[in-house]
Formats: sequence, structure tokens, C-alpha cells
Amino acid sequence: MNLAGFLLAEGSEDAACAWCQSYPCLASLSCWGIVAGALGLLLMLPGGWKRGRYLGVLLGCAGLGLLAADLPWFGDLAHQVFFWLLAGTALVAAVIAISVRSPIYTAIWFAISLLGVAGLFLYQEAPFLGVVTIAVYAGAIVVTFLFVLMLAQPAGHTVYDRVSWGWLPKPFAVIAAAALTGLMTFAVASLPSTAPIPTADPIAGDTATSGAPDHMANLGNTLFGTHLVSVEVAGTLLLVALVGAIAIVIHGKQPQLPNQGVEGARNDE
Amino acid sequence: MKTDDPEITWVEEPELGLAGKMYLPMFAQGLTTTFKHLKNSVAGKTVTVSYPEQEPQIDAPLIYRGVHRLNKDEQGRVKCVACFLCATACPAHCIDIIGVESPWEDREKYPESFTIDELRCIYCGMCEEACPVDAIELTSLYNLTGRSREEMVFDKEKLLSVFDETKDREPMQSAGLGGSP
Amino acid sequence: MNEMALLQNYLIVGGLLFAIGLIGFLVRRNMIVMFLCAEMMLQGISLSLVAFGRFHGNLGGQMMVLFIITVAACEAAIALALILMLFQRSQTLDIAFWQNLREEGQPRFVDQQIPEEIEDEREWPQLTPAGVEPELDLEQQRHRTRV
Amino acid sequence: MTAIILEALIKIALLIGGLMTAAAYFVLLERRIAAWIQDRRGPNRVGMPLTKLRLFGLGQPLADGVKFIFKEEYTPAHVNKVLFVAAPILILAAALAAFAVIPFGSMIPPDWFGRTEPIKLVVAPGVDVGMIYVFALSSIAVYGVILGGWASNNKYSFLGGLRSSAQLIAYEVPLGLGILAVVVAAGSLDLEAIIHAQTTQGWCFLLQPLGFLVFVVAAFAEAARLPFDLPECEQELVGGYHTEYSGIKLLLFLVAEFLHMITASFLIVILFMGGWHLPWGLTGDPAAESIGWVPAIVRIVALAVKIIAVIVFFMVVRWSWPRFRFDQLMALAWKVMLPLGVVNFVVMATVEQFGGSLSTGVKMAIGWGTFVLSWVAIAAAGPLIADNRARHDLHPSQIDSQV
Repeated sequence: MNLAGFLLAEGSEDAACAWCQSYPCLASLSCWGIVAGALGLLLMLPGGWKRGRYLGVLLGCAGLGLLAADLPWFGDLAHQVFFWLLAGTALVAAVIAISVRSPIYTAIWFAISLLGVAGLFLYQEAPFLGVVTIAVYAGAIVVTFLFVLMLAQPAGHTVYDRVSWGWLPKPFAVIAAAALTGLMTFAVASLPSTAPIPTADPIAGDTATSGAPDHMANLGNTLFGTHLVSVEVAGTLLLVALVGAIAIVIHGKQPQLPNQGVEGARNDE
Repeated sequence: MKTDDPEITWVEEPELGLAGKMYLPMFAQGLTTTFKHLKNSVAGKTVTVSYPEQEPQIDAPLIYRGVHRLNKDEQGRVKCVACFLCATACPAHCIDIIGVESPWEDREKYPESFTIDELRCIYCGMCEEACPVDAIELTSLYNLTGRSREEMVFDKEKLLSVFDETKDREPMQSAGLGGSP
Repeated sequence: MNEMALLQNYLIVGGLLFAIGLIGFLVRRNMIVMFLCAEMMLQGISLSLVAFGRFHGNLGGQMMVLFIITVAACEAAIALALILMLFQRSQTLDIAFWQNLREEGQPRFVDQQIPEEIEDEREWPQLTPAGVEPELDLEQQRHRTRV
Repeated sequence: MTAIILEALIKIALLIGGLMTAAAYFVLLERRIAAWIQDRRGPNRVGMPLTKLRLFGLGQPLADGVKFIFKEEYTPAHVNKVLFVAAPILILAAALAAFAVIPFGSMIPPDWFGRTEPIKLVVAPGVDVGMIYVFALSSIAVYGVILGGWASNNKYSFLGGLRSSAQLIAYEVPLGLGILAVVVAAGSLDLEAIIHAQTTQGWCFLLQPLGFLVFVVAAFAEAARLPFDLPECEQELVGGYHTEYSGIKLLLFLVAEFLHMITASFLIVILFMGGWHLPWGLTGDPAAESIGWVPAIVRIVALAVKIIAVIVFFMVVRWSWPRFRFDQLMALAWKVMLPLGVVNFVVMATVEQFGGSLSTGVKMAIGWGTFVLSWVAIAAAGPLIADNRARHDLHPSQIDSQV
């Protein structure tokens, strides 16, 4: 049951939209939601028309609203509101992150988006992942990014934060992303509406207990039981990355003339 | 400073022993010291005084530099001879003297008016040093307060009254420090 | 609660995050911002994985996300080291600066027009350097109190 | 449902009120202790308002708060206004939110309104990831510091912010390593479960002295207390990341700092000193599902006394140790605390895995043996005191290629 279905059911059966029957996608709210969102995003991206940004914000909100209205409902208003609060935080913050000019703000909005994602993880009965996302992603990775940005960013807004690669890539990127999302929406919407019986994992038990007090124990058992080799590989990867990062920094510190790199790069044509 | 300057003599510090390198013994030592002070203070052995209730004790009032006074001689006359040496010596230019012909036999001039701006004074004691007749002195009065700027400009009468107030506690420095009588 | 609806919603939100990250990666030119966009795509995928894991009732999806976080941490370490090196050589975070790494025979990208800065640049008062007597204008000097 | 929400709200109100009052009075305590160590008296004047009662200066926090609130709240022209305002709010919110999973007592008996199960004295009881949640929030607090420093648009603030974020990230590693062994021994990340484990196994600082040391040092650094107060060392950076702040915003920063210290001492007590537990059965039967009023109150008092003792230790250390230089700070984290934490974790995990049947005495001996051996080894191999002297055997250009 969703809003579109609700409206269609309420509306007269003899709807004049015969073409709606032949092109069902045009009748769906999510299609128009994605189009509106894509247009809004296009207007909001840097390097555009200043007034257009406000229009873009409006269009983006409208698109998100349409999409949210068209998606299947949970059947419980509190859950619905809570879910879209978290998802809305994640998505809106992500959109702002890619459309603000200042890279510092990008990092901060990305961190807010991460908070939303972490909330969604908690909501999916994955509290460990939610908390680890905040601790590792927001706490360590994004802070390190901020650190480098603050050290490396020249004062004020730079040229390359205000422009894109000419006029071409922006519409094409947005069209590609819209096509991707649209296809996925229809693929997801056409999933069989009857849920398959959850297959119980032989080691970890089923989801019914995954939010229960032994969630951590289950997680630990799966992680260090089934996926032990992967853990070892991930640990090795971390070590290699650590050594690699240090090697890059030490190797890159070779004394060089200040403008050598610049000329080398500019003189290629 | 350049580290390779030949003028610099580098002194080797003594090597730390194992106890020093282990850091914790030294930390314990430091903690013991602070705890000792903490204990003594809680027991009441502080070096501060609770000022309004308890007057601080000034150990050497003769060399303390507080509020000025104008000394009087045995006959109750102001000792000052209006020579302007103090006003000249004063680095803050806070002394203002009007000297007139003296009505007495033993000196030529005396100050008709003698004002010190106590807010401008830096309490350096130069006036006291400069005075040839030990007329101006700094007392050990430290709690100088007032409600207006005008109040803090001391005239001759005020300065003489400071003398009357403090003469019993603090003898004239001429006697104590071997100046001219 | 409708499990199926929950899964569908999560997949769409994950897909949207991925798409937004994709657009950001293709459109932005600041190296660090591009990198953050790649991380955003990883977040979208993590969301879908967790949703699938819960729907199927096993912890495999969460395991995948844990490894994604690990890989992201490694990636961040290496990428930041590289970006710092590139910045030290070029003094800019612009990825277009390094376009001589492009393929053979491709034309060079040159910015057609650079839009004006929207915010106006303001001038901040500055202190006189040490050891130089500050020059005060007459107006200011007249208002100064003399000590 | 409503009852649960109501209960949680009451707990939150109690906790926030209590924490804010505690932070204010710990400021007074800190000032008094500082004064006593320096042979002074400290603030002892402000007592009851409108009376002449002095009460050892107990009115001072009120006066301080009123002063902060009525100070002019000055926002410099050159700052980034949004982030400048957001930073103190963020840091205080993170500092307060960490207390959601920290138990401030054990439980109180079900005397009210026909309840049958006891009320747990923690805002969110039974959170399975409690320990990592505290970690996550302490890493959110880094944002407040780094953004406050950056938004101030001031070199000193910026340096303070950068230093501090580097320090906080670096010391999270030994902090986590110090906790790991405790978590392995307790078999849970839930703070209450960790206390319960210690009631049977013995307090962790006796069993794992090395882990205790590593954790305490890292906790000092995370709370930016004096031997590691690099973010705001007054002598070098004016005031560090909050140089440009004044009025109520500065107050938020200062309160958040004290809250960090309180969090750190809560964690030290809960993880290593048995939480509310006292030996000889003074706190009732730890395994019992429900307890009477007497043991419930004894438990709260025991926890409070332990925490205050740890905080007094924090304050005394402030006046006993000089500040580390930044490179020494980093060397201590990466070259000393990290290896020590790993050694502790490996030894304790081995004991847990293969020596489950060993008696407490033997476990203690192993713990203390590890502590002494690894401490002496690290002292002999790489002295903890970095040499401050200039390398006069090298030409300056050999030391720094920039010269």
C-alpha cells in the first residue's frame, strides 16, 4: 500500500489517462520524484546560476517527498516517521555535502550524513555497526580529512571548488545517477511482495535475536568463526596501508625545487 | 642562537639511572611533595592572610613604600623647604609644589601648597631619596582607597595628617637609617 | 512491521546515497571532496548490505560492512598521504592540475570561464610589522587620547 | 511504553542536573586544591546569597556561573559564525550524551507504584555496545575542538585545535587497548556487566595493573588534563582552541572539559576499580536480582566516593607534573603506551584462554609480573623522558632540511 496506489484506487477507474496504462512508469510518483530530484541537484551543484540554487533546493525537497510518498509503507506511522527522519538527514546532508563550495563544509555535512546512516544502522538492529560507523568513520576518518583540508586548503574559496569540468559532465552525471536510481527503484518495487522465509544462519542465529543482549556475542562468533580468514586479511591490509602511507610520506619528502612540479605539469603541451 | 656557535660551552647533563628512566618513582616523588603541601594547607599552615579580618604584617615598615607623608619638625612646622628636588626627581610627575617665602628664620622658602596625585604616583621612592631635609617619606600604609579621583590627590594638610597618624608607629627615617636629623 | 517494505525503503535510500556520491565524484574537482564522495558511495552500499542481512536473518551483511569500514580506513590513510604529497608538489588540490596523466591523444581540458566569487572579499585590518613605527592618519591621531 | 519513557526522562533530568552541579562544584574543588597545594587558601568568600554566611566558599560556583552568563558575549568579526557557535554546543552535547550508558549507581528497589522489577540507575540499561558508544561520542567531541579552533580564524586557536585533534585521535588507540583486556576478562561491552564480572573475579586494577596504567594515562590525555593539556596550554597558545570565546560559549567549553574529566573518572572506576562494588559483602549480594535500600544506597555512595577520589587524584596530578612537549606526547602514545597496551592485551588474553582455572592470586602475580617486567624493559630500551637538549653534534641543516 502506498500513496500512489491509494490515489489510483480512490480516483475514478475511468481515468482519462489511457497513456498511463501504456506507460506505467509515468503514472508513478517515484518517477517524477526522481526527475524533480535530479533537476534540483543539477541546479544546486557548484558552478551554476546563483538564484537557481534556491529553486534547486525546492525541487530536491519535492523530489524526495514524492519518492518517499511512493515507497511502500511500513504500516506503522511512528516507524515511518522515524525512518524518514533518519533517511532524510542522511540524504539531505549528502546533497548539501556535494553542493557546498567550501570543502570544510563538505566534510562536516558528510559527517552529519554519516550520523544519519548510523541511525539507520541502529534502526536495522545493527547497533555495533552504527556505533562503529560513528567512532571510526566520523571520529577518525572524517576528522583526518578535516585535518588535511585545514592544512592544505588555501584561504577563501578556490576556483576549482566553484567550477566543474566545463558544462558537460554535470548534466550527464546527474542523468546517469537518475537513470541508475530509477532503474533500481523499479527493480526494487517489482520485488515479490511476499517476504521469503528468513533463512536462519547456522552459526549466527536469526535476526530475531540480533538486537537482543547476545547480539555482540553472535557478531563476534560470526566474525571470528566464519570470517576468521577475512579478519586476518583485513588486519594485514591495515598494516600494509599503514606502512604504505608512511612510505609515501617519507619518499615524497625528497628535496626538490619549489616550482619544479608546477612547471613539469604545466609544460606538457 | 646557533647551535654550532663556538662561544657556547655545552654541558653534559648527568645520565639518568634506571629509576629515573622508569618515570614512576619520580612521579611518586613529585606527588609526595604536592601532598605534603596539601596536607599542611588543610591543617591551616598557609602563607596567605585573610585580609579584611587579618592585617598583613609588614616586616620592615621603614623600607616599605606606601602612602607619602610630609614630616614635621619639633615645633610642628612642615619640614619641607620647597626646593623642588622631589618634584624634579619624580618620574611620574605627580608632585606639585608652590613654594613661597618662608615666614621663619631658619629657611628661605616653604611650600604654600604641596600636592601629590596618589593615583599617578608609582611608589618608586625617588622623592624620598632626593629630599635633602627628609621632609617627604613613604609610610607603610598600603590600603589606600578613595571614591573619586579628586579624593586621591593629597594636599599638604592631608599629607601632614598622614604624618600625625603614623609618627608613633614609624619613626622618622632620619633616625632609623642614619639621615640628617 | 512490514519487513518487505523496510527492505525496499532501505535499498532505495542506499541507492540514492550511492547516486549522490556518484554525482559528487564526477562533478567536483577538489581531490579531498572527490574522496569524500567515494566514501559516501560506500555508505550507500553498506546501508543496502545491512538491510539485506537483516531481511535474510543472518549477519553476513554486517560482516561485509565491517570489512568495508576497514577498507575505507586503509583507503583514507593511503589517499591522504598521496593527496598531501600531491599538494606539496602543486600547492593545489585541483585534480585538473594532474591531467597530464590522461590518455594519449586526448585533448587538454581548459577552464572556459571562471565564475565570479559570490561572497565579496573583505579586507581585514592588519597589524604593523614589528620594528616599524605605525602610520596613523591624522583623523585617528586627533581622536587618540594623550597619555 | 509511557512508563519507560517517563522513567528515562526522570533519569536524564537527574543526571544532567547532577552532572552540571557536580561540574560547577568540581571547579570550586579544583581551585581549592590548587590553592592548598600552593600554600594558599583559595576562594572561600562567596557563601549564601543575601546573607553573611560564608560556608567555605560554597556559593562560588553560582557566582562564577552568573558572571559567565552576564559577561558580554563577544563574537569577533573575522570568525566563521555558524561553526563558531556550533562548536561549543556540539562538544557539550557529546560530553553529556556519553552518560547515557554510564551507570551512576546499581539499582533501587521496586517500592513505587507497584513496580516489580528494580529500577536500574542508568539512562539506557542493557546497551550491548555501551563501551564503544562512549568511544564514539568521545570522537564526536573532537569535532567541537577542531571546528572551534578553525572557525575562530586565529593562529593560536587553530594550532590548539590541530594539536588537540591529533592528540585525541592518537590517544584513542592506547585507550582502546587498555579497555580490551578488561572487556575480554568480563566478556561483555556493557558497563554494568563489566562491574558484575569484577565482583566475582576481583577488581581489574589489581589483576591488570599494566592495562590500568595505560588506560589512566590515555584517559588523562583524552580529558586534556595537565600533563597532556596541549590543546590549551596557556603559556604557549594563549588559551588554545577557545582563545576567541567569551561568555556563555566559553562556559560551555569549560563545562564540557570538566564533564570529560568526570567521564574519564567514571570509566576508570567502573572498568578497573569495581564500580559500586566493595569487598567483604558491604554492598550486598552482587548476584541478587533485587536489593534492599541499604545496599542500594551503600553502592551509590561507594561509587561516588571512588569517583571523587579519582578526580582529586586528577587535580593533584595537575600540580605535580610539568606539561609534555608535543613530540614527547606523541612519542609517549605511539612508542610507549601502544606497545605496553599490546603486551597487556596479549598476556591477559592468553591467561583468559588457557588459565581460566588459575586462582586469583596467580592471576594477580602474572599481572604484576607483566607490569614490572615490561615497564623496566621499556625504560631500559627507550627512556620515557625524551631528551630536551639540542643536538649540538649535528649541523642544523642535518637536523632540519628546511634550514
